[in-house]
Amino acid sequence: MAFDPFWYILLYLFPQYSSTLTILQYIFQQQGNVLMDLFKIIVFPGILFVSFLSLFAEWYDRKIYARLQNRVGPFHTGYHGILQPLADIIKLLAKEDVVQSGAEARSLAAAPIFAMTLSLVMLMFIPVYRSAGIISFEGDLIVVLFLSTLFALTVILTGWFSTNRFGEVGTARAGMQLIAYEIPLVLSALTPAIIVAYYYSVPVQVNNYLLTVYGTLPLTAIPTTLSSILTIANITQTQATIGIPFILVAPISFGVFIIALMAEIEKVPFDVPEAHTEIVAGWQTEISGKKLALYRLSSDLEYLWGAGLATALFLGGPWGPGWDIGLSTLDRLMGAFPWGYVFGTIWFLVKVFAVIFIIANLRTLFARFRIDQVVQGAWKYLIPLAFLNILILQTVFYFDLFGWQSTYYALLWIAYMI
Amino acid sequence: MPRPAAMEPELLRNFPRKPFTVFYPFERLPPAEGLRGRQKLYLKRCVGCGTCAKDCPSGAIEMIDWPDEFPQELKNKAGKVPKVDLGKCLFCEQCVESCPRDALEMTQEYELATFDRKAMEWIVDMETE
Amino acid sequence: MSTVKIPIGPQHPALKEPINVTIEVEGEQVVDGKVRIGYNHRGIEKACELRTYVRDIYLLERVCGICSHSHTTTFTQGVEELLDEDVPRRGLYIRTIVCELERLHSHMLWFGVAGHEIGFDTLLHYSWRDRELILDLLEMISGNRVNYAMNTIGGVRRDISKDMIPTLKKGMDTFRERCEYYLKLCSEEPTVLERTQGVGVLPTHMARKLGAVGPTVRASGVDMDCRKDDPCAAYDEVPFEVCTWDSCDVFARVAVRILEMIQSCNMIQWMLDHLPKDEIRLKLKRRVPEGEVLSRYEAPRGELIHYIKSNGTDTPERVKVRTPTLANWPSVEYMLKGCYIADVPIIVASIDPCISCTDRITFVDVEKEKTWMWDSNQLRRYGIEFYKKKRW
Amino acid sequence: MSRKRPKLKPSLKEDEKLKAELEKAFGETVKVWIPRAKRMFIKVKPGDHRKVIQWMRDNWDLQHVTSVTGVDKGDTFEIVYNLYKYQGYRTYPNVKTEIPKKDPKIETIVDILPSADFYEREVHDLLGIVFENHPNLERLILPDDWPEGVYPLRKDWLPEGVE
Repeated sequence: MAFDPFWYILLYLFPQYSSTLTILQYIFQQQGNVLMDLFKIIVFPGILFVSFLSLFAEWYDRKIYARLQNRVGPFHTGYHGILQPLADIIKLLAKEDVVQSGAEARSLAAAPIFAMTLSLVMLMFIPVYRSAGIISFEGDLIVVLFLSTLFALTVILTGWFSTNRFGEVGTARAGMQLIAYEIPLVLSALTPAIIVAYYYSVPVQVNNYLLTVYGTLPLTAIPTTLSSILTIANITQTQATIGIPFILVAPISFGVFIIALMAEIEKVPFDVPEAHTEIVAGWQTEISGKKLALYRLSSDLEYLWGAGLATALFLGGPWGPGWDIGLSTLDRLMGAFPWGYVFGTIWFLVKVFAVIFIIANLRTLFARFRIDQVVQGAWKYLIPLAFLNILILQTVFYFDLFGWQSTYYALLWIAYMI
Repeated sequence: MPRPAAMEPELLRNFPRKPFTVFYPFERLPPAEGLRGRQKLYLKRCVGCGTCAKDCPSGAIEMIDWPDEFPQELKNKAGKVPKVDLGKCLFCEQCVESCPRDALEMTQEYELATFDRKAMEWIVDMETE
Repeated sequence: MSTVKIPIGPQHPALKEPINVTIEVEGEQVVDGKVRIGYNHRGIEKACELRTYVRDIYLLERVCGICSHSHTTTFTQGVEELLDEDVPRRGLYIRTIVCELERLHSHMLWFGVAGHEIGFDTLLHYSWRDRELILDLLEMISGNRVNYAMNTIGGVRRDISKDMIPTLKKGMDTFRERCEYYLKLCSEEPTVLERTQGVGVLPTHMARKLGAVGPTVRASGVDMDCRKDDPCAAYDEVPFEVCTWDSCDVFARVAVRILEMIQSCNMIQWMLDHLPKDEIRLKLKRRVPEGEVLSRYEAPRGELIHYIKSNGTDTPERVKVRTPTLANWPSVEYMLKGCYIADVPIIVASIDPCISCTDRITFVDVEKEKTWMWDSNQLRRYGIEFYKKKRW
Repeated sequence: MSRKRPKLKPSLKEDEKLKAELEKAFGETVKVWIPRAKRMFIKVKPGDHRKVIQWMRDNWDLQHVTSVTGVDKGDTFEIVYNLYKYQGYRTYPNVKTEIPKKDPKIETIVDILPSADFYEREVHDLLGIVFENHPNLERLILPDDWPEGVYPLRKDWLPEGVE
C-alpha cells in the first residue's frame, strides 16, 4: 500500500484516540479481509446505501414528475417531502396484512421476500465507487440479465397466487409484456460488450500508442476470451481507458435499453400489468400491508438497478474526467480507498440521476398503451431496432468503414483534450 | 403527421415555472367578493316576521324567541330571532332576498367546519347598527 | 375460451361515480357488457312534488355537480313558459353566458378525466389547471365556483357589471388559445391517437337507432343540437355553428368537445359585446296556472328534458327530469362489445357519464334488514350519537 | 314589462301542416293541439298509440325517443311518449295515453323504437306500469333489496318523515 497521508492526518487531529486509530489502520490495511468486505456488503455500496438511495431516487422521480406537470409533488414530510417514500413504507409496514381466503397464504408471503432479496443481489453487481461492483467475476453481465427475468417471474407468481380476477388478467398481461421486452433488453445490453471486444482485438500498435497516453493497462486488462468481454468491470474499465462513454458510440442501443428498461420496471407508458384505471392494481390487487411495503421497496431497488446498469454500460459507470487527481496509476483503476470512493460515487450518482430524469420525463410524456400495442411495439419495432444496431456496429468495426482507425484516433484526441 | 412526444416543449416550459398549486392551510386565496358565506343579522332591522324561515329551501332557519345574551333594549315587538342551522343551510341567499327589511346579509366567511353538530346550530353573528 | 365475468364495480378507480359495468371477457377481448345504475339515487323527482317552485330550483340545482346551471335553466324556462311571461333580454343574455361558461368548465373537466382514463395524467393536471381560469370567472360573476344559483323564475339574480367584462373577454382569449393547443396536441400525440382512434365506434345509423344525444351523437356525424333546433334563452340571436365530426370513435368525441369549447368562447365574447341594457329580473307571482310544458336545453352532456305538469297550486304536480346520460347508456353497451378490457374505462368515460344525473328518483336507507325507511332527523340524531360514542 | 315573446309563436304553419297530415291519417281517434312552435301534443286511446308511433316512424322517419314519462293522476296513469323528429322540420311530438290504475298494462314500443327500453324499464320500476312483451323488464334504478310491489313515485307513497 503506498504511503498514505490519510491516517497520519487523523492521528494528528485526534491524538487522544491514537490507540483505536492504529488498530483501525491495521484492519483497513488488510487487502480483502473479512471486515472490509462485510462493510462493503452491508453499509457502503451494499444494502443500506442502496436502499436509502432508492428511496431518494423515488422521491427525486416523483418531484421531477410533479414539477413537469406544474405542481409541487410530495412536500410536507421532511424538507420538501424527502422522507415521503420512507413514510409510505413505514405506514405500509404498520398496515394490516389481509390474506385472501382462496390464495395460498404461504407462497404469497414468500414471493415479496424473494423479490426483495433478488433486487438486492442484482444491485451488488452495479459498480458504484470503482469499475467493478461488490460481486464481479468474468461474465457477470449475463448473470445480471438472467436475474432480471427471475424478478419478472416473481411478478407473475404473485399475481397467480392471489387468485383474484383482476390479478389473473394482470398476470397474463405482465407475462406477455415482461417476456416480450426481455429480448431487446438483452440485445441492447450486449452492444457495449461487442464494442469492448472490437476494442481489444484491434492491432497491437494502436494499443501501445494508447498505453503511452494512459500509462499501463491493468494486469487483467487484456480480455481475449469471450467471458471476459461480458463482464461489467471490463466494460466500465474500457470506457475509462478509451475516455469515451459508449453512448456516443452506440446511441440507438442506449435508447432501446431505456425503453426496454421502462417496460421491465412497469413505468407509465408500459404499466399495463397494474393499470390503475382498468384492472384496479393488476397483479398487486391482493397484496397489502407488509407485503406491499416489500414490493414497493423492491420495485424502487429495481428502478435504481436499471438506472445503475444503464450508467455502467453506456455512460461509463464511476469514470469521470476528474478521476485521476492525486492517485497512482495502479490505484486509479482499481479504486483505492479513500479517494477512489469519493469521486467514483459522485460520478455514479450524477449519472444515475441523469438517467432517472430521462425516465421521469418519458413517464410524463406518454399515455398508457394497450397490452396488444405494448407487445406489438416490442416484436415489431424494438427487436428489429436492436438487431439493426448490432448489425451497424459489426459492419462498421469489421470492414473498417470510413477508416475506423482514423476516427478512433480523432475520438482519442478529443477525449485527451477534455 | 403524428409527432412523437408532442407535449415535450410544453413540459419543459412549465418545468422551471412556479407550481400552480396553492398550499391551502398556509397560503389562502382571497375569496370572491360575491361569495355567500355565513349569514349576518342586523338586530335593529329585524322584526321577527319569519318570511326567511318560510322561504328557506332546506328549512334551515328556525325562529326562536329573543335569547338573553342579545341586548334587551333592541328587542323587537314579536320577540323572535332567526336561528340558522348551518348543517342544513344551502348558502343560496334566498333568505337575504325574501327578507322585507333586508336584515340578513351574507358575509364571506367560508371556513365553517366544526366537530360537533351542536356547534353548527347557532352561528348568526349579530350586528347592532 | 371460457368467458370470465369482470365487474367494473361501483367502487372502481376509473369511475368517479358509482355505476356497475359487468363485462364478459374472453382473454383480453370483451364479449358483452351490461350497465347497472341506481347506486346514487336521491329521489329528486318525488321531492320536487312536495316542494314549491321556488324551493325546487335549489333542489334541481343539486341534481348534478357540474351541470347544475343547465338543470335550473331548463326548469325556470319551463315555468316561465307555463306562466306565459317574458324574461327581460339582459337576464336571458346573462343566463346564456353562464350556461356557456359552465359548458366550458364541464368539457375541460371531462377532457382531463379522459386523459386520466388512458393513463395520460399530465393531460389531467394541465387541463384542470386551465379549468381554474373559468372557475375563477364564474366565482367573480356568481360568488360560487360550482352551484351558482344564478337562475330564478323570471330571470337572473346577479348582474354582470361594467368592470367584469374586460376580464371576462381576456379570460376567453387565453382559454381559446389553450383549447386550440389541446386540439393540436391531441391530433398529433401518437400515444393518445393510438388509444382513442378506432376505439368505441358508434356508427351513425346505430347512434340514431339507440337514441344517443349530445357530443356522442354529434361525433357520429348527426348534427342534432338543441341550441340550433329549438333555441331557448338567447341562443336564437347568438351566431354559432354546430360542430360535428364523422369518424364516430372516441377521438371524434374529444375533437367535438374541444371544438364546442372554442365555439363557446366565441359565443361568450359576442354576447358580452351585445349585452342589452334593461333590468335582469321580473317579479312573478308564485301560483303557476294549470298546464304542462316540455322544456329542452343542450346541457354539456347532451339534450336535457324537463317535463313539468302544474296543477294551479304553487307546487308542481309532476317534474320529469330526463338527463342526457340516461339516453347514452344503451350506446355504451353497444360500444363495449368487441373492445379490449383496457378500452372499457375510456369508452364508459367517452359519453361523459354524469351518474348523479341519471339516478334521481327515490332514496331508501334500508338499515339492518329493517325494510322501512328512516326519515332525515332520525338519521341526524343517529349521526350525533354515533360521533359522541366514537369520541376517540 | 311582460310583452308577449314574438318568436314563440312565429310561423305555426309548419306545425299546422304536420297536424293536418296526422289528422288526415287517423281521423278523430287522435286529438292534436299545438301549445307553441316546435311542440305538438297528441292525445290517443291506450290501444292505438303503437299505430301512431309506427306511422310517425314510417312517414316522418322519426327514430329518436327522448323519454317516456309516467304521471300518477290519482285514479289513472298518464303515459307520455316524448319523441323528437329531426328529419326535415324539427319538432317535438308527444303522444299521450291514459290507462286505469287498477291494471296498469300497455304494449311496449321497443320493437318500433329500440331506444325506448331504458325509459320503459324506469317507468315500470317506479310506477309499476307493466309493459307487455318488453324484452328485459328487470329493475333499472331501485336497489336489488327494494321490496316488491312498492312503487315510490305513486302519489299514495310518502317517504316517512318528510316535513
